[in-house]
Amino acid sequence: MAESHPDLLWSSPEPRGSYDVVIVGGGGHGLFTAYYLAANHGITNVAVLERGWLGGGNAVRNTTVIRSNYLWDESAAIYEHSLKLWEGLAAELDYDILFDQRGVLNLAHNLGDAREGVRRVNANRLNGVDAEWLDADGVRAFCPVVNTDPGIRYPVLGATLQRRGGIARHDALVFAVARAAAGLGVHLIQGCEVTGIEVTDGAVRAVQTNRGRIAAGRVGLCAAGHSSVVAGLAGVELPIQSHPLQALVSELLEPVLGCVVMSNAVHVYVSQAHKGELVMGAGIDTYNSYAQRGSFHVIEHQMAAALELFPIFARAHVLRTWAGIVDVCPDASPIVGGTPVDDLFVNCGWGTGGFKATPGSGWVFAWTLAHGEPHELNRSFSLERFETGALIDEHGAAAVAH
Amino acid sequence: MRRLADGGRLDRSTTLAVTWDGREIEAHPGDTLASALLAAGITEVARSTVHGRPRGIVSAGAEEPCAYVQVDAPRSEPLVAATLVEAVDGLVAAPLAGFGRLAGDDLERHDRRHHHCDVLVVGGGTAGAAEARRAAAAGLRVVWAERDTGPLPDLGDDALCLSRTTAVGSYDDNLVMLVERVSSTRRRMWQVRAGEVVLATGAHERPLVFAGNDLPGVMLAGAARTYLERFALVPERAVVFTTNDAGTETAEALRAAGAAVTLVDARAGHAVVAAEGEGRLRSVLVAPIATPADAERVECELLAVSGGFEPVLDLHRHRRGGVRWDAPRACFVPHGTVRNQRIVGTAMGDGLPTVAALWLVPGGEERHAYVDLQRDVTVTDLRRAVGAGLESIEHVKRYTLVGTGVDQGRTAKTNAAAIAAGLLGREIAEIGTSTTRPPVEPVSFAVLAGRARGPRFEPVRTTPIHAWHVNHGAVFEDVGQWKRPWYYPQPGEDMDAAVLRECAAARTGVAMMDASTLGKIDIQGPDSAEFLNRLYTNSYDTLRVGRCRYGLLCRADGMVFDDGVVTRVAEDRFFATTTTGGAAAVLDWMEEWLQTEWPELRVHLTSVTEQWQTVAVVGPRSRDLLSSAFGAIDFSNEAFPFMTFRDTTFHKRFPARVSRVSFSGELAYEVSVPSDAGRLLWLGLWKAGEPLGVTAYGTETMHVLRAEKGFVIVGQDTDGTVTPIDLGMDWIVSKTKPFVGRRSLTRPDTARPDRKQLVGLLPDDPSVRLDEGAQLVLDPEQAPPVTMIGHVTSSYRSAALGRTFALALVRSGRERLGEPVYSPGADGITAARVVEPVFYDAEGLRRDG
Amino acid sequence: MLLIPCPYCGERDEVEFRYGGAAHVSYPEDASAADDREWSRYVFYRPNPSGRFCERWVHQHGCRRWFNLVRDTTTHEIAGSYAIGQETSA
Amino acid sequence: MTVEATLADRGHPRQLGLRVHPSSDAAGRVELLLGSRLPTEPNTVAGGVLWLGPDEWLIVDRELTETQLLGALAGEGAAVELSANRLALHVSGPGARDVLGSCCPLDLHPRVFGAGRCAQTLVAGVAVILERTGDGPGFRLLVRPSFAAHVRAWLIDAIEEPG
Repeated sequence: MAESHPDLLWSSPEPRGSYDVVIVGGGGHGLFTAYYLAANHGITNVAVLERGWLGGGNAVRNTTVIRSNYLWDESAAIYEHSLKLWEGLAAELDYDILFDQRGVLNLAHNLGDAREGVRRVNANRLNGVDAEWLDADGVRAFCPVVNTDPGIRYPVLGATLQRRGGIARHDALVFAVARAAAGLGVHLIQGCEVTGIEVTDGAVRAVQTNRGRIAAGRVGLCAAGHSSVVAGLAGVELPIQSHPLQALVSELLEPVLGCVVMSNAVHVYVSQAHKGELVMGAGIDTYNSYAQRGSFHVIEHQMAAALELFPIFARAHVLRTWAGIVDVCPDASPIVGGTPVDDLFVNCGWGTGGFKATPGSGWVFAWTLAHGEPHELNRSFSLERFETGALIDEHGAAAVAH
Repeated sequence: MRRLADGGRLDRSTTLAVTWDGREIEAHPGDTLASALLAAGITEVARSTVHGRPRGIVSAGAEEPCAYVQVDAPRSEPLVAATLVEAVDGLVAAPLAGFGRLAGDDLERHDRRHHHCDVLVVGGGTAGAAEARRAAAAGLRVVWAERDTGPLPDLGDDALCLSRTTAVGSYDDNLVMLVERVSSTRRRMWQVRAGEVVLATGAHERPLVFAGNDLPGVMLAGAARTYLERFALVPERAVVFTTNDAGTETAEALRAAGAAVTLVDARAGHAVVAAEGEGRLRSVLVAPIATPADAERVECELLAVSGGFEPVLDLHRHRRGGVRWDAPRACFVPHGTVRNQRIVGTAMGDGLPTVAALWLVPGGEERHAYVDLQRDVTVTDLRRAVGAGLESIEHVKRYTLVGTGVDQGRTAKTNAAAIAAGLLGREIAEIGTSTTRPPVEPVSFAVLAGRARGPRFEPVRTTPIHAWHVNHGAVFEDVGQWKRPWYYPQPGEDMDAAVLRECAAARTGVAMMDASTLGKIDIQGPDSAEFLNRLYTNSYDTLRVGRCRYGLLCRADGMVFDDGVVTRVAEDRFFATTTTGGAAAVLDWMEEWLQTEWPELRVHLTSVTEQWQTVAVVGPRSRDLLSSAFGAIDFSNEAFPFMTFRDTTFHKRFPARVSRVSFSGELAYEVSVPSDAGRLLWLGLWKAGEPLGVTAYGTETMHVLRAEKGFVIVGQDTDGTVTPIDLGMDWIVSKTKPFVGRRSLTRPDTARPDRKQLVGLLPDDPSVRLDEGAQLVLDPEQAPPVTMIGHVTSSYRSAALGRTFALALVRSGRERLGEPVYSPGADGITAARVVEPVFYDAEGLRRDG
Repeated sequence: MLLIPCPYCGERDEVEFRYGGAAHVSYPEDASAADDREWSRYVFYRPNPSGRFCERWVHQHGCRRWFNLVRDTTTHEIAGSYAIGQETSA
Repeated sequence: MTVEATLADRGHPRQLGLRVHPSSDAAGRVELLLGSRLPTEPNTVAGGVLWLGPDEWLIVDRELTETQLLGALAGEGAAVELSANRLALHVSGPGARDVLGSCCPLDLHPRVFGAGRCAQTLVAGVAVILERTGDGPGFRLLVRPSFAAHVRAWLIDAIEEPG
């Protein structure tokens, strides 16, 4: 499959002693932030510091569900902004990222789910986000392999459908945005662990790394599951908890599932990737962890639930299971903005649903780093909201907000 | 290859009917599908996924990179290694091109078994056998698992010895998953919690990379030997290409069995530069490694290759066990330990031969030199990846897909790392190897789901009165795990008609509902009132014995989380009800506060949800019904006022409690008896009500009745973002005592006057029912994004009002009373007017009947 | 799946327990006196270390007792458990 | 061939919940009333009294009432009538351990869970009180009534497992 990738991706420069902006974390959020700093704001003296390898965390461990049908206005705006970016990304980055708008179904299994689904569809439409409500017959017509037998334990009463939602190829996205950023002069520095953050007179001055001190005009933290640890280096506390989130993949199969199907009530979200494998996510493990692994019973329950909805999958095999570390916020919404330390900004808390947001997240975070204050789209996603109480609580909308 | 007249571990007295690609081939018990195919002279068994090249059988085991087939009978399975499929009568299989086919649900029985032991030994070889015997002899509880088919010796009552069993995953604290092939169609998954895990998983061989190395007929040397010794299969002419003594031994064994063998030993400076043939191997080019152009052609049908051996360390890797590069044996061996796990024998690297370090034979065409046969990754692909600037093996893996196939790149990874290291000018030890993940071998979804299918998937909770509901035509609603009667349509009625009838009965006559699913908590101890004071928004020290009080619970963030009625049974004893869905969460929440924050409080909590069954009796004639059922009680308003209770007996022997509470605004009672009498109670009340025309009602009617009175349903009119103040329930929020969540109500955002507030809505057209979930706007003509001011939480047709109505959360709602709002929907705009959320009997006159 | 040492019942499978997050986070003595910042710390902020972590669990489907556990969040290795109200012992 | 075990429904045994500090005077008064000591070793049974927690017991099939217990406690601790709160299922026979092993993660080996042992655990994902019965390989499960059908379905299914 190497043929589908270009001949040159990026080079690996030695770090300079100083950058205008240093981004900590070379995942999707960090890479897009760097790319848009260069592409939209002309700030190219930028380094992305990655402890391991680019995109080695959640960027390539997620199930690539892309949608924007969030309930609250603030969420719908930022995720819809992201989805619009996705729609132009292959052309903008000149890379086949296999973005495929095959539609995302969110199933409703009880009257509460259905009420919530209708509420979300109505809100989405008024926010300019495409959304439809399907009854059980509509679900069957759109996705015939979903078991719509009314006699199953959690029968399908209906679903929300976002036709513009879909999937993409995650590692291609990492390659694409990293290449684009590097092409604009951004330094991608791998194997570079931030071990300290220098704060003087209430402002950030530099980061200490295993490859030496790097001075920075502004620092943006995009460390996902490690956000608490990295922010802690600057004495900044975050209302974040890190948990394992497991996923699994089957062997390559002839086409069987043509859209993305999600069910919060029974913790299933699944799609069939372009190559042909079923990609499925499980529920979050309850305990805090940085181990990138979860417990077997979560997978076991996941399989039983999946077969309730998709009996056709019974004979498929699980080839691999794995886990990412998700940074979960109390209101299941991200934190994108300033910190009590001047010139230190944070982009975290995307929890279980960050992949879809990466272009939008990078776009607003780049704006924020360039201007030193939040863009209109991320103004509400501030740390201050935990003090004022102005939370953006997407729990009610989706217990597992993938 | 041909089958020798005798030899091998086969039962030749029996011939099995095996169908391959529509053609009958011969097999014997002891054969695998792979050996049967080789015996039948079939070398091409699959097409490669990307390049569409013919592929054959490379191994005799789980490391197989090529021979993935579709099995259609006796149990349909996509993409399984032919080397792992036991030949059975009626086996039907076919070649694949990398994509499996799903053939419907799998209703075969796949069982699950939990097991505990002191020692789990994985691997039935010499080292594993020694470990298992030693542990059993020491009186320990042993589990011994071997993936091969031969039975394991009996080690006594406390030993579980499982053949045909693969350990597929190792998890924290030594929980190991074993999959036992109980029969050709059934699997049993053992979940073994072991004090110690001993890995005796051996090693597997690795091929070499050269042009044309994917041709059918190119096989691992050890596999060639297995096919000879176990399956009595021998080639006419073979070339053995090796870097080590094991390959030399294979050459000798093949020769002894009558094959013409050419040995190409890399240690002597020679190599196979290329394999040739159309569709299958016909010849190889042999040359000195230093001068690959000086090649000599050797005809052969089999090329047996040994590049070295790799300890099988998947289970160790699942637990983040480390590895290090061992240069003499050219493989990764264990490094460091995993708690309570040991590795023994060849899995440690013990006894593995030293090898000449060779991966890629120079001189051949790199685009035909396959590193990963499963994913069709060639040396050219690796070169492109490195050329693109990639330095991490993980990036190379994602760029090329090397090691991501069904086989998890078992035979490909070390070669890939070594070749990439060469291209990068670095050491293989620096490059490392990507980790393996569970499961070790693919496990089907059905096997993982086990018996948790269909009726056993998740509990269906019902009350003892359930059969009555079913017999009376109830339509059920899922509330958590409970099935609750939603409404009881009579012949010819739709839901609207049934609900209007049930509502009318409750408002004008008498109606009954099964309320048994409400959560119930017994609260005892001298500090009970203080405890409830700290949790509920209102006070309980002021509640007199014998009386009931409605209460709200908030989380620490000030948002409403549950509600119910609290009854003071005695000075130091209370009884609290919760919502059906919130029952477990509320008890857990109370225990958490009690045990972790206020251990000094002398309070004990007990769930009595299922001790008591409860029937709600509602309507102006409910007093008549209950007077007839419980003659000993004076039901007059004076003797039995609202929000009080009476204890009595039912059927003379069951304790019963009658509470005068109302969730409908009507005169109403709730009667509770021990659950073993619940059905009798329902039948008894029904009988008492029949002369009064009693009607059964479900949750929908209950919802309509409460909404007419403006009573909220937590979870429907709230969504975790709503405070008691937002609901207009200031009257229940104490200003004088602290309670959990109170501080949150004075945060800047929660104290804002323009929050969303609960209001009533009356659609302009009284026949139009707003959708629950409809969004509300002030300007229906605005272009998106439209400013939304709230949404409809509950919406019904009302028999009592003779029209539709709704409850909604609306920004600054209480300031908008009388104002119009609009709901733009798919079918047009619905106009409505904001009103007080109490639609019926605002004066509360009906409560006393 | 973790094997969790309940201080009362001994080692049991994780499925019998419910997680309670960081240990030693007390409800403010006088919540009404806390300013918005202090109150937000209590409601929303919890330690989230990489490494040794004192956390709470409840033996939900067993003896229903809450207790504290010392566990490493990078290895999942459990050092020990101790009663609510006690200082870290492990 | 199926597993050698039988499942029997035993209705609602008499059950009383008891909460009291084990070293308190009240505990002594309860023991006097019971005529036997409260088991203090976790997960054990003595005289029909099951240890459920460090200050919690379930008194099964004893001729006692909630009122009597409350009287003995005299305000220290708690007593709750729970006879209808759970019903009893018995699994017995040589294969009883295998049957439970299909859906219960607990170690039920006789050396670990022999006569006199009880535990609160999960069976088929449902909370139950499990008790080893008598000397033979048998178990009593106390299950909340609404979950009994589910647990029963799993146990019957396990009994029907072919060898």
